[in-house]
Amino acid sequence: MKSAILQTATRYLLPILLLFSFFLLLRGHYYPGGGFVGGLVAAIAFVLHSFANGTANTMKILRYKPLSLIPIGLAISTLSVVAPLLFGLPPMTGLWFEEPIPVIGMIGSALFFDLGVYLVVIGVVLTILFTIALEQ
Amino acid sequence: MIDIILAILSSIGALSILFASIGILRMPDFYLRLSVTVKASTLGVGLLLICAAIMFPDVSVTTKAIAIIFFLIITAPIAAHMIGRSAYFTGTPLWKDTVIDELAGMYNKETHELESKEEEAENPPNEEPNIAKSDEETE
Amino acid sequence: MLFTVLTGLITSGLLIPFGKLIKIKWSFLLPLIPVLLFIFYLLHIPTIAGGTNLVQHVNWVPSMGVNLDFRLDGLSLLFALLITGIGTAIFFYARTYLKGHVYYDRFFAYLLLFMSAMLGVVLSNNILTLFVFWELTSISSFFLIGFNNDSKESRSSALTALSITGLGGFFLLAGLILMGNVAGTFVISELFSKHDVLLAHPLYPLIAGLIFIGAFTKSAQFPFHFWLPGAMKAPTPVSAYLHSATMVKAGIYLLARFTPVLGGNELWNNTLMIVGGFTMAFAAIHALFRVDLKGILAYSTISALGMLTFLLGLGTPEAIIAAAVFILVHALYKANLFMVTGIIDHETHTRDITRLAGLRKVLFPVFIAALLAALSSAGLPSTFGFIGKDLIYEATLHYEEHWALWLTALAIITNVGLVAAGFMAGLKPFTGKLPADFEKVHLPYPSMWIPPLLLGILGLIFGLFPGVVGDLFNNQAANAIAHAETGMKLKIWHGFNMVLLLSIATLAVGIVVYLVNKPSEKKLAAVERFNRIAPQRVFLRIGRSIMRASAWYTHTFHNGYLRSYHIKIIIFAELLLAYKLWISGPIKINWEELTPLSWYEVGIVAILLGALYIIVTTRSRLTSVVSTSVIGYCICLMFVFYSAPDLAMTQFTIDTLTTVLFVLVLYKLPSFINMTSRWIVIRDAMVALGFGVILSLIALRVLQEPNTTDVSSFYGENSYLLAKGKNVVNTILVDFRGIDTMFETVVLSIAAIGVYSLIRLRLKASEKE
Amino acid sequence: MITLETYFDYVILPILAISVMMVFIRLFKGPSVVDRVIALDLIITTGIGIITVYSIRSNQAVLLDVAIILALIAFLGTVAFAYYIEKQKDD
Amino acid sequence: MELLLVIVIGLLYSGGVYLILRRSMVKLLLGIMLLGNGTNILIFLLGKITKGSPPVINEAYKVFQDIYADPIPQALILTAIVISFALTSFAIVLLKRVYALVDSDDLDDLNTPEEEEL
Amino acid sequence: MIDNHILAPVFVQLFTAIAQLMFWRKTVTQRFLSVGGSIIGLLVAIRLFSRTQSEGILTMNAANWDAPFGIVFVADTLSVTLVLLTSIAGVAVSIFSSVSLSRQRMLYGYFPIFHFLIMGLYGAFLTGDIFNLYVYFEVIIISSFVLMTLGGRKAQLEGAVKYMAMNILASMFFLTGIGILYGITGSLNMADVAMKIQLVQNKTLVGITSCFFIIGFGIKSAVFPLYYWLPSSYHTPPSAVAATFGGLLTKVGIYAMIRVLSLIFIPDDFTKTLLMVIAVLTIVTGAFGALIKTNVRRLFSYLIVCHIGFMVGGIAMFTKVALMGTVFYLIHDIVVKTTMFLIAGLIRQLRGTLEMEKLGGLYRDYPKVSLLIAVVLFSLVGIPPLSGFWPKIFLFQDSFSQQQYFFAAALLFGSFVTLFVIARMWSKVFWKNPPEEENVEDRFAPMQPYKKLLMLLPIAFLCGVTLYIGLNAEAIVNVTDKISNQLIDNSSYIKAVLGEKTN
Amino acid sequence: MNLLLSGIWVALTGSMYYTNFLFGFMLGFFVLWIMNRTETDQRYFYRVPKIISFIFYFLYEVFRANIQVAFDVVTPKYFFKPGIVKYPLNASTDFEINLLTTMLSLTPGTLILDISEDKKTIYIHVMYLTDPETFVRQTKTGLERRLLAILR
Ligand code: NA
Ligand code: NA
Repeated sequence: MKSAILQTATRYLLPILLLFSFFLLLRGHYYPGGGFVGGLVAAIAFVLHSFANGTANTMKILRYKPLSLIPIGLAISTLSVVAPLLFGLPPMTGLWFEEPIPVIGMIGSALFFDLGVYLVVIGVVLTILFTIALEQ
Repeated sequence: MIDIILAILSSIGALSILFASIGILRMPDFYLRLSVTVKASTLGVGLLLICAAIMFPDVSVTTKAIAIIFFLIITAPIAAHMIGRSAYFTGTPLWKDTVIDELAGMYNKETHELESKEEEAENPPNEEPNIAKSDEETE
Repeated sequence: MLFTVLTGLITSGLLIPFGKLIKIKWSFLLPLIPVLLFIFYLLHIPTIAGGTNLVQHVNWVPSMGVNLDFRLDGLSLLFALLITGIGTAIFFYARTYLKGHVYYDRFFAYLLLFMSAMLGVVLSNNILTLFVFWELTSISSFFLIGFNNDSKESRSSALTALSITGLGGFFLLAGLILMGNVAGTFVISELFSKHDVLLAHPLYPLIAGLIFIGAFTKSAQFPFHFWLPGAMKAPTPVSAYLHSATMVKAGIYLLARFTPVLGGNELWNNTLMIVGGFTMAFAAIHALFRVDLKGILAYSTISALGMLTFLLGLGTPEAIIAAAVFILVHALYKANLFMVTGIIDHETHTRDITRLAGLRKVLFPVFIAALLAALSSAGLPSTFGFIGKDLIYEATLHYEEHWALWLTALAIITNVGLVAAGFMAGLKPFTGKLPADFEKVHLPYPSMWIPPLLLGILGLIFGLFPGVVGDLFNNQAANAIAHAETGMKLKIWHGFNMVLLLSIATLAVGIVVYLVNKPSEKKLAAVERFNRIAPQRVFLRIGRSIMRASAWYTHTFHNGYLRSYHIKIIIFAELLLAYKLWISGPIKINWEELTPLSWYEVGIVAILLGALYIIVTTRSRLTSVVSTSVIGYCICLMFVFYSAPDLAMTQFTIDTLTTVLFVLVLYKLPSFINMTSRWIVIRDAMVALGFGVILSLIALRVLQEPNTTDVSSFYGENSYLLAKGKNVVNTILVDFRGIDTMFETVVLSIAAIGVYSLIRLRLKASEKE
Repeated sequence: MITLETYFDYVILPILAISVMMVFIRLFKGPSVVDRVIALDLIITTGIGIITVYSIRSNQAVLLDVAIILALIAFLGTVAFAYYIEKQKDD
Repeated sequence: MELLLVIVIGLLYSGGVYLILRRSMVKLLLGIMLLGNGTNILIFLLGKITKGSPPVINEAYKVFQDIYADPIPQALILTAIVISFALTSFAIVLLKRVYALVDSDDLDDLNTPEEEEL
Repeated sequence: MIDNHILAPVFVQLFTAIAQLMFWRKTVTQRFLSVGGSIIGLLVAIRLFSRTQSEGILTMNAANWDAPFGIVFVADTLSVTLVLLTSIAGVAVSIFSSVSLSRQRMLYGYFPIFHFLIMGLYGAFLTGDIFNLYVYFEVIIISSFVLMTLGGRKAQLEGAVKYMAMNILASMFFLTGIGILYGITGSLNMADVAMKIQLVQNKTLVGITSCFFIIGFGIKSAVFPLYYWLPSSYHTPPSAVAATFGGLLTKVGIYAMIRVLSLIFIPDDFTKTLLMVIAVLTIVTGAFGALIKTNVRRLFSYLIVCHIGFMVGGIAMFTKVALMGTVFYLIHDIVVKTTMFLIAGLIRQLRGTLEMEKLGGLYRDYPKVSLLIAVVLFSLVGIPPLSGFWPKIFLFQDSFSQQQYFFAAALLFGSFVTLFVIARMWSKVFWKNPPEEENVEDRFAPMQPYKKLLMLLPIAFLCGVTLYIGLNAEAIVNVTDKISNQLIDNSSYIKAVLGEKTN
Repeated sequence: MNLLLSGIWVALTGSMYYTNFLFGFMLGFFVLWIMNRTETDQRYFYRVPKIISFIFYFLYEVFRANIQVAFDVVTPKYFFKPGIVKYPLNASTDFEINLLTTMLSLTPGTLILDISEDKKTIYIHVMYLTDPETFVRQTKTGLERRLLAILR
């Protein structure tokens, strides 16, 4: 089943949702949001795309299997967790750049951590849903 | 002054949502309910959001409110279309006083594809079960 | 002394994996171990006879008071010599007996293991170390009884023996620990001084009882005796060694060892007397009906063990000396008879005494050995057995007046049985006419018949020079049991007295019984009819009922229905929590502290509950999914009302995704059908409501507690200043409690991989498991 | 004098609450799943309204972020339902 | 309002328990989800709900100026929600697989492991 | 002592798992990574163990926030001992899996999940924060779900449904308990909670809260009447998986129970009685079940239940000696139960079945392997001087001094039934000749020698460990003594976490 | 489209700094890069203002629709004569069709049920239907023409 209307709409909605998910990710430290919700929204964007265009097509856009996002995300967040050990600090300690960066604000290990979470969440949700969808 | 404008806007908004809810309760068939709710709720929520935009002096709130309205306008018809067509496809009955159903028999049962010309349709109209279907669970 | 124990253990440990490497021709080295150990202990005789005890202490688990404490006194030495001496004989004997057997190496490994364990038991000066070795004897016995593991009887006998001795073992452990607790030490030599403390303690009966069970099971006392005849499924050297001469005497050793600690008390003495007395008479009579040589020997062994228990129960110096002597006497002749039986079995392939006759013609040296044993067992004057018997009557006769007669009568019955049984085993196969099919029977290697002959001759020598024997070890053994100077000299001749008369009478009656009694399968069958009430059957029946009960119990509780598990868990929780709530008293609600109610909240809650109602009652799957979403969205709104935007966002997105998932997966399933009866529905509803009510009440209770918020206010104050975040929830998630989040993503990842593999992976039939 | 706050509290929010409850009656009644789905959709839309009003009322613009999320992804649920109601018919 | 939440908690737990006592696998799943929701609201309620501001520090300030909701229960529930999602999605798929194998939604039919030799 | 490297074992496993995920579908690489990671984990665990032995309780404030504001990790002797044992079991199972498991399962993520599971266990043992503990519990259960269902056939999946449902129920109780605990104390740091809970006026509320934890952990540790998931599922997964489960999972429940009871809810008389009743009934339940089961792994499953009762009984008495018994038993049980399920896997490899009636002849065909197995079996039974013997002494001792004669009787009964069923199993599986009509499918004989070795090596290794525990009991007793002291007097733990503030 | 996305980004973040816009632009570019691997239609770039004005036109229409429906809903008698009408499209691009359908769905009494595979026909559920042909004609000359005029 395909709907031309949905397909067309998805073309605008996919980038909007992705944008929104970045937005949620980046501002999480200051406002409601964060890696989790961001990741979920990004995943939902792709899920929507798969509803409109078929999972196979969405997989083509993604190019890589969503499963491969999981180790990448985990590695990013784990590295940001253990990085402080190099400075003799306990794991998870927030490390911050001295100067704030425009737009994003302060960049610290927390952001990388959140980025890892974001990627993991996308990978997880898409893996789950696409695996099921492709089986049908 | 602003207060009065806000009161009016919010009242209209709230009322249209109320009408939408009455509509969804009262309308005799699914398609009419759908038809009513999409419009009324979008308007109602939109008005309430405009209230919010006015209330908060912040630019960010205004832009947020506009964004929400924008998203609602994009998504509500799509949702309605999706659920409406699947309702039709699964044989959700039309109201008894429905004047005409030009969609009847236009679906290709095999592929779920919708034909635009009547002669290409595979199912003759007399086999169309949609209307006859009783008002029951379509699980 | 430690090395004597370890030698065997280590050799055995090496033999099991590497036994196959040892060629048969090197196997003559194996008996050297018991020989050397025997010599080692022989060399200690003078020291011990002089009244000195050897003590050795090696730390093992000092913090538990369990150490490798060894102590060599008269009793230990007696047993150590028995173990190593008879061990020597058995090792030589078994080498030939089992020649060519595939598990030759393993057999000796087990035998060595056993020997060391047994040495450990008798040498240990620590009750827990003693127990360690005690259990090792059970285990090695298990392996030896089941040595012919192809045979079903062997296996089941091994299992029975292990069950009974194992059960006794655990009782013993409990008893030993309790005794240690009460006395405050696990060291046996220190326990002697706690005698009064222990006897005065209210738990004394429990201690004694537990230790009794341990000893009685091991020493095959009624009603635990039945494993021993079964144990005769073991190869004959094993029967000779473990089940007559040594292991079964471990129980006797234990009783003897603890007599100075726990004895001297009516409970102790009477129990031993009653149990021992009954066992000895019961088994002696039983022995007369057996047709299997080993069966006869088994029952006569039980009888002898009963006798020993009985003597220990009498507790008089005479009785103790009698016991000390009888241990030696019995070991010598019984091991001998078993080895003879083994030879007969080996050569004629039968042990049926109704078939065996006239073997003296073909197995003459064996006959001599058997004869010596039979005479010793019969207690013919000038044999060592005579001295034993003598002492027994001495003991019973000198017991308290009004008991003496009864006890002596019991002893006579037993001895008559034993005389007859000894003759049946030792004479019957050799007398009479040699059946034709036994004519080709020939004498085995000398290594098989020399050991029994030696033992027989030893019995004769001991009988002739009892004083030497007595001075050398029995006296000290008796002293050790009595924990005092018993000061009795063994004599061959006490002059004409009551005792002698009784001995002769016993012998005469015994011979008569032997001549008259013609055991046959028929008679055996007649006796077997009483088996219905025999302990073995009773135990079996108890065992069966336990099995039935466990089957019922297990299937009742674990019946395969998830909902029944759930309801049990929930009801358990309800009972527990309801009780706790009940005792916590009434709940007061402080209305003023509650936040005010508003309409929209009521509305949202009403919808939530309505949706809940739909879920519970609907028969449409998709409807219930829709309603679940509604609940999620209502909760999302409540999070908004209570200032939790992050939660609301997450709840909403997750809820939407869950809905999508549900819809993706479940659309194919049929709708719910009403599968349970009305009553069950009502019951479940009650249980469910009860749980909800309890949770609500608990929540109310908790609400009354004043809250402490120093942690959350710390977050509020420092979120931005220290953690550079203004959204405190997010700051908690990525900083304060970031580790939680880290592993939460791991949970998500695992779930995703799980889903992926659950759907994708299909194993081929060949890859099952 | 009725302030805007009290007006919101005692007029607008109750109206919205009543609306949601009425929609819920439709959800309760059905009769078909599609009816329930659109009822759910309307509940969420109304929820956006409620959040908006509540954020005005409590002066918390932050809460509008939740409304954005609702507006953006609520229809995914409806799409999913629609998609599979149709597919279910197929099997 | 606390009382209302108390009732909600009670009924969510009740509903959850009732559903896990049913024979249907889907109901089991729904029951688990309800129990999860009930637990979340319980944590939320017992963490002392506040109708103040969200635990987000105002842009202009560095610390809170007025009453704010306790952020800890929120963080806990957030974690719990995500974990429940992981468990639920796995459970849903497991149910699907079991359904495909057993061809029944009836939990009482899941007795192969009690009977079959493995 | 602050030590920032407490979590090293956790991160070793985490990185191993991540690396394996990056080498998705490269099974050879994954195998090497798994064994390598496990061994590194073991080395790290040994280092941690020896550090705590020399320096006392170590703590680490994650994210550098002082307790109780951040999540604190605490390495006291109990924790590191369990970490060490988990590592030992982990190495064994890792090696065993690398040869025994089908390649298909490895292709679909067996190894990463296995390492996640071990990681979760490490985390659960090391964390000092109750909610963090919950998170690790979830890591553990979700990975156990996945491992149980990986490539599952019908029966495995059906068992997994029950396993899952009841474990999630346990989580629910646990989480509810955490919610209430936070409600009454306002803290999640266990040491801090321990301090604050003393200030709670309504003591019965504390009791109610403790019930949630007892029920939650009770389900996890499979005590009566909450044990049902275990015999429904433990016999279903592949043996390598079952070994991890059998050795470690229920023990986490016991660990958590010990931790929570020793720190937060110091047992009152009611709790003690409750636990004692549970313990006795658990022993009886497990023993009864074990008596009637004819499948090796079902038998083992019920034995797990039975022996959990031993440990719970020790907790119920809650004296130093009893806790020494429990902890010693815990140490013993982890090693032995892991080995037992590996043995079950080996038997299956040898004979293709685990039904005792269809088995037999193993002693004849594989005498040395059989005797190796015998050592483990007797250790399980508690034949002295093997590892299972020593803890029973403590338990008996204390049950007598506490006058818990029912428990002593149950202990005796449980021990006896264990002895009986194991001896019966030995007789049926090893001694008896296999039934004629069964065509034995020996998948072990055709294996390459190095694979055979790899399959036996873990069993021999664990057997060595249990022998070490048994013969060098003094060392273990010293450790358990230390642990018991720390448990009975929790001030050292609290002080290590909260610093001098507590005074 | 990229500008539109940048605009949305600015709207979302709510701060009008040029850096923010630039960042939004970059993000939007990135997002488009991700999805444009299958996307070729780039013509939207010039239509942003028109779209926004159209949105306001819609709001008016929606408002009108609501009054009508409200009236019908609150009065006990139903005045409508519903029916499903086949409507041949003049609009050809996806975007045109999409806008038209959105508009039709939000305006009084009409709801798009489905669109045919060849995108030449849409099926509309109409609430106040007197005669299908009249309706089609009115819509063709009214809404669709106006829309296409804006778009083309
Ligand atoms: Na759990
Ligand atoms: Na376990």
